[in-house]
Amino acid sequence: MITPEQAILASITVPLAGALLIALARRTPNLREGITLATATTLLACVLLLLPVVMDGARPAVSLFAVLPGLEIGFKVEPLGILFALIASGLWIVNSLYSIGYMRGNAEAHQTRFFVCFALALAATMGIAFSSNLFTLFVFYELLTLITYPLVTHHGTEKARDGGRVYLGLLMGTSIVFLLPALVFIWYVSGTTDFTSGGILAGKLDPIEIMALLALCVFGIGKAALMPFHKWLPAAMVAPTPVSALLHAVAVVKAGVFSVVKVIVYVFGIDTLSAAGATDWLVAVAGFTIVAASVVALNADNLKRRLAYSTISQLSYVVMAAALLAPLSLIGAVLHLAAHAVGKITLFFAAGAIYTAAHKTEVSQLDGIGRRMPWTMGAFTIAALSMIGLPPAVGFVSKWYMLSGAMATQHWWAVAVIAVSTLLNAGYFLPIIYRAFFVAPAHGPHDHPHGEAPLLMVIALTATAAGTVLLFFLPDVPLTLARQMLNL
Amino acid sequence: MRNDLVLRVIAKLLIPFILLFALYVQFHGDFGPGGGFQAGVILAVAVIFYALIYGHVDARKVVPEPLVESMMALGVLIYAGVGVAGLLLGGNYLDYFVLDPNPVQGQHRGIFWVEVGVATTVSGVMLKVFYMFARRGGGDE
Amino acid sequence: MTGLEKAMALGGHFTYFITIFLMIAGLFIVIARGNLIKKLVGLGIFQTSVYLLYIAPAKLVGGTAPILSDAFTVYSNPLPHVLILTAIVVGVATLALGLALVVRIREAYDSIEEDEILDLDAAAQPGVQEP
Amino acid sequence: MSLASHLPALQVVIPLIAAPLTVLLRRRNLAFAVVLAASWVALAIAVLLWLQVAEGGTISYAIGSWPPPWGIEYRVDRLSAFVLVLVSGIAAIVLPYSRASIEAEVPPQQHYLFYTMFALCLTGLLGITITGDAFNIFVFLEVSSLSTYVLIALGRDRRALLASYQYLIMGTIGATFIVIGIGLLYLMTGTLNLADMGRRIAMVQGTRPVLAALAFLTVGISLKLALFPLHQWLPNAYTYAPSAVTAFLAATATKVAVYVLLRFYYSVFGGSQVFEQLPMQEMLLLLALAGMFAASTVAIFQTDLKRLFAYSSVAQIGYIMLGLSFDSQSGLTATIVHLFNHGVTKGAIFMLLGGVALKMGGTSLARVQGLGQRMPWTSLGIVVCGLSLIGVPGTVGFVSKWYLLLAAFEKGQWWLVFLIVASSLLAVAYVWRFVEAAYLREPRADTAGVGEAPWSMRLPTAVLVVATLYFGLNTAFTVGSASNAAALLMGGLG
Repeated sequence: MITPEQAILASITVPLAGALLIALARRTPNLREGITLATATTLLACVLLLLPVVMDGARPAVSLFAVLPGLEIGFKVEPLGILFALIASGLWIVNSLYSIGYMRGNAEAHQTRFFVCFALALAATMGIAFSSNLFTLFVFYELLTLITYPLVTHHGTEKARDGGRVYLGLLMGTSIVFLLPALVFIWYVSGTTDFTSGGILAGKLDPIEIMALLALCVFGIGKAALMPFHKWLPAAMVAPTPVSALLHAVAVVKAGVFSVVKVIVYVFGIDTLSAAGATDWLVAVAGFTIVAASVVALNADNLKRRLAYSTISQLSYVVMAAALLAPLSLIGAVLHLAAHAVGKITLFFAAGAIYTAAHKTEVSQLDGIGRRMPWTMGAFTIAALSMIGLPPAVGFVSKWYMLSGAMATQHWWAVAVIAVSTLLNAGYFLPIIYRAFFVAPAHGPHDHPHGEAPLLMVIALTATAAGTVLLFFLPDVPLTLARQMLNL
Repeated sequence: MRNDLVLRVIAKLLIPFILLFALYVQFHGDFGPGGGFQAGVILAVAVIFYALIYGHVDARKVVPEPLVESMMALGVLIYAGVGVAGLLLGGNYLDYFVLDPNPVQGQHRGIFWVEVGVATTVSGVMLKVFYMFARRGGGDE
Repeated sequence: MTGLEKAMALGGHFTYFITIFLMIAGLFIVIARGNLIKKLVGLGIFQTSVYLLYIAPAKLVGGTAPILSDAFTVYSNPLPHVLILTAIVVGVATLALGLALVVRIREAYDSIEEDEILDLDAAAQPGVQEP
Repeated sequence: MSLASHLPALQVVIPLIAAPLTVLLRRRNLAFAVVLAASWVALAIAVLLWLQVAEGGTISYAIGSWPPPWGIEYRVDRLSAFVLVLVSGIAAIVLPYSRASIEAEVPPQQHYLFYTMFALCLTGLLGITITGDAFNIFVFLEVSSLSTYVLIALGRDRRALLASYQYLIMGTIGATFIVIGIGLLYLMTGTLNLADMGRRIAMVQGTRPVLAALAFLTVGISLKLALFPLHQWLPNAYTYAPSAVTAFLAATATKVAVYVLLRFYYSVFGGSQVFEQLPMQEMLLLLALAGMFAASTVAIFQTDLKRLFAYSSVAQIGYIMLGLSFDSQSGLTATIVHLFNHGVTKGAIFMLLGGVALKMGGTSLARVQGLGQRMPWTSLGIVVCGLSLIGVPGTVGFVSKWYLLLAAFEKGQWWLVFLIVASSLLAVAYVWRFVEAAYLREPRADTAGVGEAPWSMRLPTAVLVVATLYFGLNTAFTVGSASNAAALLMGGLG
């Protein structure tokens, strides 16, 4: 039986080893894809092994080595981390199934590179999830940016190059210009960057400094896509759809908001922040991002672009909920991490399935597509409900908690934002569903008969849609973990 | 110039004396002005003088280029060798005192060989520089 | 201090003025001349000024070379002389190398004017060369 | 065994003896073997010296048994031991690499000359580092410089000649400035021994000749270390020299010049004096920043990779000088550790580019299109080193940047923190020009069938690339040595 510590290391090394094996098996695609799936399953097993341990209250930790005195690469599994790891590793399996179908269905080039980078990205994600201090998190955060760059620029076209520039420039730029100084400053002030319950900065800085430092951290974590540093997300849309799904639902954006929550809870400490009143502006900025991104989404005709702006908006829910600093809203933030992940991946899967089967990318082309692709659009509908925050999808639960938190702390601005954005969400998702099911297909020149996408893709998107509903009825695991994070 | 009898005769007369003077400067360096640098240059001058009068092709026959290059290297080696000898005899690098039971004699011995090294290298370098430039431009006469 | 005394004090420093003049003259030639050989000449003058800077303060009026003898009691400081001997050798080596380079540059470009050479390079590979 | 006590002399003497031996042997294989052996022995000696110093403190060795301050003293302390390891280590790695590289770039009859000059250059650089005598520094400086001029002139392109000539002029002016500075110090203190000078300077502190000496030394050494705007010689020299030479020079020559500056500032003038009597701090800060931004910006617009990374070197020297301008423990640690880290990274990059030049027939961005397909390992190596230049965690560049930022925070200069990180973004820009050319463009048809460089080049290069990563994760040696050395300098003579 392997110990929790070994399981932690295994969760980093299994995807690494997987990447190596995938590279070695490049000549036999079936073996290569088999390895991908096997790696993903093994990774999930490792994480599941850790889950009961953490639920029981243990916090297994591994310390590898110190880069500088007091600055070490170390891992420690805590509730939020295990939840993130669970989401990422669980969805990787589904995403792999989907990717295989997508890559083969569209006869993409450089498939080995694609799967290798995917596995490496998961390794980096696990590193972020389990990091025991801000430095380790920073290291893996940067690695994740670099590893996903080849995925974003996968097509190698001029457009991909431009998208890659924005992607890398914004993510790397913000992390170097804002997060790195913040990291050095935190270390300079407190002599450590360890994630500690209650934070490590208590009593060491005055309110203004805390506010400035928080701004550096939150804007430095560009992956959270807070405005005005959100442009990379739509730019990264040039990537193949499975990558978009990974970026937008699983690894990258979640790594962003996960890091923000971690920094707020474990570096600054909720009490320190609320004493300094340092997060009011963040609530405002996040609220603005929610509404503004939704408005942009409303006007986007390209389906992936609409989904991208929806992501930006949904991410800011998490940031805003965390910035409210109320226990209920923080539980909502944690839950929304999971809720948005399963929901958004379903939506992207659906978008990719439509592209693969019907070669359609614009919302205006989707008239009547629900009749030809009932499974796909059915899954799309469930996920869209989750995004809007309607039962029976998990989005309802997370929004409920966030709203309760906002009301409990009497942040009426936040309440208003949630209300307005719910309307906006409905405004940009429901027309798609309406077109798909209730508008008769227009027989344009580009139209050709088609059915569902390849079977693997349909299985994948159905599974995640089912997950959305399942989490609505059984939100126990994320809820328990969220409560543990807050020591409730 | 090769056919200028006066120059050729005088050169033949002078060159031995130049060489002798070089040796004088070399060995007198211990006690008075002089030493390896000057001696080396004078030594080279003798050959350069020969080359001026008889052409550098002939000079190269007397003092071939590989020899010149070896001299450059050899001188440095002699110098460094003296230092190493000091090491081997139990002193520090370039320690002359240990070169002889009598420290003053050791100093003499050390500086003598060092100057030999210097003279060798300097004359080698001078000739090398001269040959390098002489080979170009006018072509082989 | 009277004017005369000032003049005397300045006069006593005349070696420094020569040194500084040579230094600046040499440096000026290096910078202002485009001819590669003339640049080397300037460099030589510049280096020579340093020899003076070292030697002049070391020389005592009436002092002799530091050779042990009962007849003399006033010696010049030998150390700067030795140092400058080394510096001269270094200077000669630099000059020789510089001239050798100029010879080869002339063989390669058929010119020893810096601006002409830069033009030739720029013409050979447009866009690559820069100031 | 008494041999251990003679290591300081042997450190210089062994490469010195190797140089004339190569001339006598003339055969290029023999010459290669001799210099290779010498450089490896030199590395072993440097490591032994480092260990000795770490254990027993500063070592003083009297050449010719004349006790200092009368005789020439070789002095190994924590700083010089560290630099010795860097210089001899790079030499030991570049030499095996150079064989195949110069085979392609230098005419065969000049091969032994390459090894001779390489040995002499190594002698000079090690000598500068180890000697405790001011004038001796000048002599070794010229030994290394003169051999460097020759090495650069060995380049295939005729522009190498002009590059070498320009470097000769600039280098000689720099060296002459240094001699003037040393001369003025000698006139005022009556000694040439650095440690002795440091003690006696208190008596003439603040006098005009001493200040003039400080100015001359600063300008002279800045020329040698290519501090912006005195860097004009560097891009051409690095671009047109044979690849192995560029790799060696980029990793060592400017670094040793920085060492000399540190030596004079802290061991002779005493850090506080330098920074109090003249506005050195402001000046160095300004020049360092100007260098970081101007050179990085110029680098972005280069079309040739060698030239691009040469300008990057100028920018990185800005970082090194920035640390110095803080005049603090963390600042100096940053300077010294970046000396090492940048040496390793840039050495690796230019070695990789040497392989590229050999196989692809050039290093222009247009030519290296699709390098990721033609030479996947080489291009991965360049990316890794590029990330180190940016300062991505896990590479050595990050460690240096960490200490620079820390030093800026200690001074309470927030604006400086953001300038430092902003200049990293420029590095992202120029590194990504390579990445896009190598990975996102299709290779040229005329490079079809091109593969990786020969193993004799790849192995040494791999060592340096791995070192770039290794010392980014395990900093016990680099940061340990650097902070010790910084403490030594800050504490005066120690």
